[in-house]
Amino acid sequence: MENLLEVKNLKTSFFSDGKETPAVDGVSFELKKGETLGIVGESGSGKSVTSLSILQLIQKPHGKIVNGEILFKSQNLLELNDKQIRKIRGKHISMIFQEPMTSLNPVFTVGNQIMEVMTLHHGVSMREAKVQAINMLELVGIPSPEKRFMQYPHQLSGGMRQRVMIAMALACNPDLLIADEPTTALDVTIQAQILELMKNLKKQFDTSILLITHDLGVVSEAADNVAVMYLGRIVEYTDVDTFFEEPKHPYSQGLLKSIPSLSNRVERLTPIQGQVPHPSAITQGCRFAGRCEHVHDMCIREEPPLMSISQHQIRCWMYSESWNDRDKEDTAHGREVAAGRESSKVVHH
Amino acid sequence: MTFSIMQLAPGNPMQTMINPKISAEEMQRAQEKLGFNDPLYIQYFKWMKEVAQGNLGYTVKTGQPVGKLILERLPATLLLTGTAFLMAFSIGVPLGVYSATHRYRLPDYVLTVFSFIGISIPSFFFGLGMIFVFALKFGWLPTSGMITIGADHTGYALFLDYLKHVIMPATVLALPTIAVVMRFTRSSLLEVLNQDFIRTADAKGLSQQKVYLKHALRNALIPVITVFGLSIPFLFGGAYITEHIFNWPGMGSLGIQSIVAREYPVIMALNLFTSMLVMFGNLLADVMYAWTDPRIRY
Amino acid sequence: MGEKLLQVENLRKWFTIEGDTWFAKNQSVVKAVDDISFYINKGETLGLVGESGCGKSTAGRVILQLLEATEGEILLEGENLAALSTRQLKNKRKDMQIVFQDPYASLNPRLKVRKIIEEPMTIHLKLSKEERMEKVKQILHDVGLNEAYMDRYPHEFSGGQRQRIGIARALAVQPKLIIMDEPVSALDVSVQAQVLNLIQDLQAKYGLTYLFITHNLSVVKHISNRIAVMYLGRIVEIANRDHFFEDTKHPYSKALISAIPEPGSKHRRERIILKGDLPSPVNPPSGCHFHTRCPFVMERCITEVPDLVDVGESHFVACHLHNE
Amino acid sequence: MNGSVGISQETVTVSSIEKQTWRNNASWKRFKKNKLALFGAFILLFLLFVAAISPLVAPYDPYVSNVNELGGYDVLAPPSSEHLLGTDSLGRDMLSRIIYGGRVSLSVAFVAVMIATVTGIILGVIAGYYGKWVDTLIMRITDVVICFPVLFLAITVATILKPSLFNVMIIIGLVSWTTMTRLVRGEVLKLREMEYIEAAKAMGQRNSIIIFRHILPNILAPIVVQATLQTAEAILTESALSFLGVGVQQPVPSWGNMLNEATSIMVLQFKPWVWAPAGFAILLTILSINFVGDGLRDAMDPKVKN
Amino acid sequence: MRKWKLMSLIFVIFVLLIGCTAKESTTPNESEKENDPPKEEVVKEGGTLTFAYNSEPGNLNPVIWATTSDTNVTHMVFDSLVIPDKELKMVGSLAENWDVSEDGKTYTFHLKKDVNWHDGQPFTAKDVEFTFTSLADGTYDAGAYWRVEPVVGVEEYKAGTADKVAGIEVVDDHTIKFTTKEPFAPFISGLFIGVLPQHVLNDVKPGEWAKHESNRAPVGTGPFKFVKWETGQYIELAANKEYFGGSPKLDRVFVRFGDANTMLASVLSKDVDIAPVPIADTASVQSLDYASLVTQTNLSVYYVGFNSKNDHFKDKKVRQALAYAVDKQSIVQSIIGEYGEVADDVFPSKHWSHNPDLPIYNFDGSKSESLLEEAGYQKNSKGIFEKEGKELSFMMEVPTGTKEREKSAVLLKQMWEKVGVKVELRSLDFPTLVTKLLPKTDDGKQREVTKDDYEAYILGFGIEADPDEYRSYFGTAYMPPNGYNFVGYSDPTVDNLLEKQTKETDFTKRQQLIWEVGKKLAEDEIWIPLYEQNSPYVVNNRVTGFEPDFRGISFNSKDWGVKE
Repeated sequence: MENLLEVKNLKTSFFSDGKETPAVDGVSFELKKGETLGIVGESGSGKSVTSLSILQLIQKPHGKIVNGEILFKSQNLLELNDKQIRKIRGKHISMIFQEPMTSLNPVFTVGNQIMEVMTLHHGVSMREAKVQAINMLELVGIPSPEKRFMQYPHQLSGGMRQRVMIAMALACNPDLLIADEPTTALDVTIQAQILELMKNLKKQFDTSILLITHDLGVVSEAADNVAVMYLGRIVEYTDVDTFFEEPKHPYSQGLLKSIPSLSNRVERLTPIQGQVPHPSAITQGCRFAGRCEHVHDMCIREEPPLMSISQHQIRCWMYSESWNDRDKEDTAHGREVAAGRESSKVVHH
Repeated sequence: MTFSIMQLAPGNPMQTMINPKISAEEMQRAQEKLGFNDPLYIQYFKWMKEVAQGNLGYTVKTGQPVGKLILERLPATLLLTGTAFLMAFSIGVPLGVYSATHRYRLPDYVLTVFSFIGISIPSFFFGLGMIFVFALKFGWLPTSGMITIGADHTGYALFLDYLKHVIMPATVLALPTIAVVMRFTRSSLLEVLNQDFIRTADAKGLSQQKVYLKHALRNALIPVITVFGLSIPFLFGGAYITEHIFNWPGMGSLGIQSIVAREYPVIMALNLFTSMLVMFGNLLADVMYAWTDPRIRY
Repeated sequence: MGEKLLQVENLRKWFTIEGDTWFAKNQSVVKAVDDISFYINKGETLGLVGESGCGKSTAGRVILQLLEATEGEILLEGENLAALSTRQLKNKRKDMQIVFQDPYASLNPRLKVRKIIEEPMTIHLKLSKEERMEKVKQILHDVGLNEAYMDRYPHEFSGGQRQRIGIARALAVQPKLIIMDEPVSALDVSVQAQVLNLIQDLQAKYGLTYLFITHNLSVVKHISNRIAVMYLGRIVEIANRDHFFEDTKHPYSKALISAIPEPGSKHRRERIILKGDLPSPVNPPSGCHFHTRCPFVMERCITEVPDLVDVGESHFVACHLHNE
Repeated sequence: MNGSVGISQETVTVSSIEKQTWRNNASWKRFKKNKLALFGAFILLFLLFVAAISPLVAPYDPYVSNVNELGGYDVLAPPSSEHLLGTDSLGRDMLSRIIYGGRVSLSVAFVAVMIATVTGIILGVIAGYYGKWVDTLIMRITDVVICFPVLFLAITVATILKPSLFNVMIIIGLVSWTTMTRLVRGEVLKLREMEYIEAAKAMGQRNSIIIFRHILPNILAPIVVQATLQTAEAILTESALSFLGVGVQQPVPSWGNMLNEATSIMVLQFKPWVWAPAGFAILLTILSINFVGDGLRDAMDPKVKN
Repeated sequence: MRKWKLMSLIFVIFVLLIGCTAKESTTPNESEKENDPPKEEVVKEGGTLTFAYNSEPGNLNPVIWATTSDTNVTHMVFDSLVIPDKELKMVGSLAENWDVSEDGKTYTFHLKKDVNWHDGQPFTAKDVEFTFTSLADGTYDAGAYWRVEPVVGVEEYKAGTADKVAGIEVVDDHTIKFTTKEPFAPFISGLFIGVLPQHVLNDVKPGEWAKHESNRAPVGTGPFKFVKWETGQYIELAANKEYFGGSPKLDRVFVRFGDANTMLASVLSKDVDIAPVPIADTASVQSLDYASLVTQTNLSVYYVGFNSKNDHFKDKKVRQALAYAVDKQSIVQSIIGEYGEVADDVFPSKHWSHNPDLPIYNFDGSKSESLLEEAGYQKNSKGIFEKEGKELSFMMEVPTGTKEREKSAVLLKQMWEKVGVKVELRSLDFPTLVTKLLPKTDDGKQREVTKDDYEAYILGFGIEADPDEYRSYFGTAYMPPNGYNFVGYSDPTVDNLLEKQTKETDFTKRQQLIWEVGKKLAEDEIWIPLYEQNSPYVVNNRVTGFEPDFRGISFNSKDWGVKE
């Protein structure tokens, strides 16, 4: 099947005081029609920046897409001017955000905000737009949509607002929906409702979804493929089943072990040691080296490329051939160096 | 409150007239009649009682009813402060928007410096400068007053006459507020532009202009309404000096005259009036709030 | 185990909200905590779970006497806290401490770490400066922080480290009870595990008793001995951890468990998706608060408040289904 | 429990991905980047310096009328090599008076703002921290006072207190505390919800210590900014009071009462040296203070990101 | 909170409504508008003139607390029975002439005939009787009672025991007789006050006049009729063509009021023809080619007064020393220029009471110092004179309001400090100074001045017409609370002279008595006279006949005209 979206070697940086801090660095992935790709990562991994880069919603003037291609239906979005990209937004690609509380404009009615997209992109009349908007509200499971249509965002609960956001995003029946942490701010029972809703709508509209989340559970529920990001890089990229059955990257493994599980309780969790360092602290070698338990000299010397192994794409020397030839003693040494490098770099900021 | 402040002041209106031909006894009697020798709380109580009955009292020296005196002055002050108010917002807001949308570029810097000068310049000084330039040098505008004396305009001509007279004092009065409104609109708009729903609007594909003017501005104006409320006492206060300079026949010039003459009843009534006008303005600001911000409902 | 450290009896905390409109004053009452009773044994962890607005954090603050209870008793080692004088209460505060959710808001940005940890000591312990310093070092070591960092300011630390400092502050006066108010919710997954381990280790080392407040059932399962579930101000179920998960009684608890997305659970469990939103605590539904969303709602649920009854082995549940 | 007593010990690295608090020198960095603010700070320091050493730099005694060759007073002399800025209507050297006037104007503003700030902090903290009826009472009073235009109050109070240097300070201070009170109260209310305040309460800390240790240091930034901006306002108010003849009194020079000499259309037109120096000094000072204040606001406001 | 606001809103509306219902028409003569002549008349007859004054009149009833801004207008609208001439001799105005009886107690006034009020009613002796009887009314308390005080029967009428003042007697429609209790030289000058229309005010008690609407829309007999009063802006007057003294040249006069500086600006923009000029601005105004300066002489003297209870000032030598230290010439030169002159007498030099032969204190620093040494003072290490360890230092109270006076105070300080006397200045407004000069007890009664009430002050004092006014300032019997002798001056000779002159009806003899007083006061120097100051006005050159003097600026308004 043809790729709906293809991101190639994307690099987005933030500039302050003339200093460049790359938030997304050389990220590539693709998304087919009707597919859901989950991008997982902790804070600072660059997952949100990736999603914002696609529609060029990075905050100017500090954020800037430095490099790469974003091919949407084979058209490079980065080559479009402001006017053209605005025609794509909301019509072909739409977004929903983490905070349903703040993502809706407080001074306009819900209906007004949904109709706005419709009249904008489909040029329908106000009356027609109203009918459609109410339909949309009903579709996303909002009870008494006629009443809600007239209400302001503050009169709705968080879950309702997220439904409104979804209705707005799907109003023009886009090809791609980018959902940036759509359930994070919601209560567990509401989160379940929204996930369910998204799954159903995806089937109904045949929309592709780019799902950004830090919650591995959500990915497991909703995604077909998973990309794990760490410090601006994709470190592991595979389909969801493979990922959960057989996570390969030490970071992915660490993440899964860190999470207390409902189904099989362990007395003690095994966390990944240390903290996520600042992106500027790492100039060389594997970005995870400082926290990796398998770290080796070579990890510090050189950053591993994204390697393909069967279903997987992994950025780790462990899966390269040279790993087996490694000098075992260097592992311990490597760990020391990595830790030292990290702390010395970061303390003087 | 004003009452007690004024009572602390040494001297009373009778004593501003020191005339060898008036015996001390006579003065004493006049004071007693006016109640200046009563204990403070009795004076205050009497005053409150009168106010409650709609009687603001009489001026000490000339015995005119204070309420009438103030009401005569009220329209002039309202005309002046109202014009200044309109100017402040109709000029301040667009400039603020312009400044915010041209952030960190030349127009923004120019407007920033302008706004600081607007805040910094003493009004009496600015007023004199205006008179000097526009009235004397160019002769475009009258130096002072509210209408052309003896012209007896009516209708449209009268309106133009008012306009000609009000424009300078209103500008002087409005200048600091224009500056403040501008700064406030600018920062408020910038703050709103950082908010999530602006990103939502962008993500919808709305044009830049529509994002700014529909989604951002309406929200940005909500905090500006605070300035709306705060500017009212400021304008009324500023009216004292401005009216004085431009000989504007309003409550401000009356106030200054009254303070000089120790006309307590006038001063107290003026205070009562201004504070009520301010309250009224604040109330209006509240209504405006509710009108612009659906989250507030009364 | 077995000795009760904390007993909460019929605790109520109602807030009055003065909705002052132009023409009328209407008071509405938020029953944030509405008649809850539970106990915590010495050395154990009670997990208090619930969604936002269920009153779990309020309960924690009322227990600590940061908020005044509307009704009910809080007994710490048998002593009713509400009956204590200000002075006695101040002394009693030594025995109970709190750790907060937000690692940024819970540390005074203007104080050095040393000062932050020292503060409770200066109030409750009569120690010399040197002794305090020693103790600060000891505690920093306990929570896994290098003592060299005690002269730094909070902003120089990451979220996880700040949370450790918060825990250190709570430990400073060797309290008997620590109320953990969502201590790991704001942390990234990998750091969350570190802090959870620390919390467990400290409990083992000092024999601490925890009231662990969270919305995250997985965390609760991991860390608690017993679990209490709150819904709109009321406790709907309390049980031992294993009982609770193996034999969940209350429909809300069931829904809560099933709503959690599990990473990698291949066979997707049958999920119970609750209808509708959480009702507002301002005007909670009549009868059983849960009846508006309950899949098993019966007529009596609408009118009658179910009691919290023991269904065996200290498994309490407040549901008419289990309350014949 | 598995009986493990090993406390998990991890490598401590101090991460730099943090929220920036104002204590960070990031504030200073941001301030430095603001050219206008730097310019303002420079001018202000210069003015303060000149004011501080005014006896050393003033060429003449600002209180003594100079005598011309005819034996009379050298009044309203235009600028010359002898009197760089000319003389005033009593023959006193303008330059010297400007220099001394700066001393007076700046200290009036400073003391007045101190009064307003201290009052504002005390009332604001009490209202914000203790809440309930105390709050209601204080805020009602503030509401009422705020309803009266500042200038009106100032004039009214000025007529009561008799003009003197100290009273001018008091007057300006007394009429401008409301803004500070509201600001402080608002900040305290925000801060009161912070968890570290709750933590201090939970550990049984005394209210006074909570206020001085946990609250005040953390609301210093907005207070400093507000005080800076109010200083500018105070200078303006002083000049307005002088304009109405109730400000700083002769023979003490202040920029306000020097400008007061220029309140004549004739002087404005024909004798610019009488008003221009004082007018320029006031404008420059207030401009500088406002630049600095605005720069501080941006630099200290955590909401404004780079 | 919101409820509170709502209530205030209702309150505001309530008050405004009450205010509106209370509002009445203020312009009774609106029909006059139609008589307006077209603008820019080139003829010399008629025309419009605008003059400005610094403050708005309080009211236009001449017997109610008259101030200069009031009399500027009332002199145009009202006439008085008598009026002082240039030499300050009283001449008739509404009175054609009058006779004084042999014993000097009875004055018989023969009034002008064919005089009409502006509303057409005839003016008669009844109006005169009404005016002066009203001043004696028990309810009247607006500052002019002293004018009728010497009249027989006034006290009885005031007390209510008589229903008419015995000493005021209408002989016929055009003749009226006043009888005083004793011969009283100043009596005739006291009659220089506007006569009121009986038919307008008859039904109103004098105590209520202050509130009467005629105060803001007066009816008089004068050369100009009142047209309208725009509050805060101007008063419009129109010529009274039937004026008994001859029709005024002008058709209309506008009296504007406002800040001196603003009014000056209006002169520059030619909206105003005549306005007072601050002395500091005279030099600049002189350069205008379309306007000139006209000076109004004043009968006033600025002086420094000393509290004689003060330890330093008890000694005449100290006061004299301080007088010698003052360079009056320099003060006049640098502050007042040609609009004033040095004063050596407490009596104004233009007035007949001024004695040309007085002790004069010419500026002499060394004499000042030697006098202080004579008085027992020695310079201390700081260069300041002291006696018995007490430095010669004092606080001088300086009332605000007159720039020239404030500036003189600054110069005085410099001058005194030069000889070794420490002086502090304290600015305060006039009413506050009055509380120091006329102190009160806590319960509001006036009391004696003590040495702590004040030390020295600077003020101006002027004569309206008769020098008898000085009696209350220097007579021993007139120390507060009984009068205005707040310096506490007490000298039996002066007391005697002051009492004697009131009964002396022979002008030359009376003048001699007063000259004696002046001489004695100059010796004792309890007041140091500084300077006399005149008032410059800027007058557009198109104006003719503007000749202000001590009687005011508008007493000859009927002779004003405009060219072009």
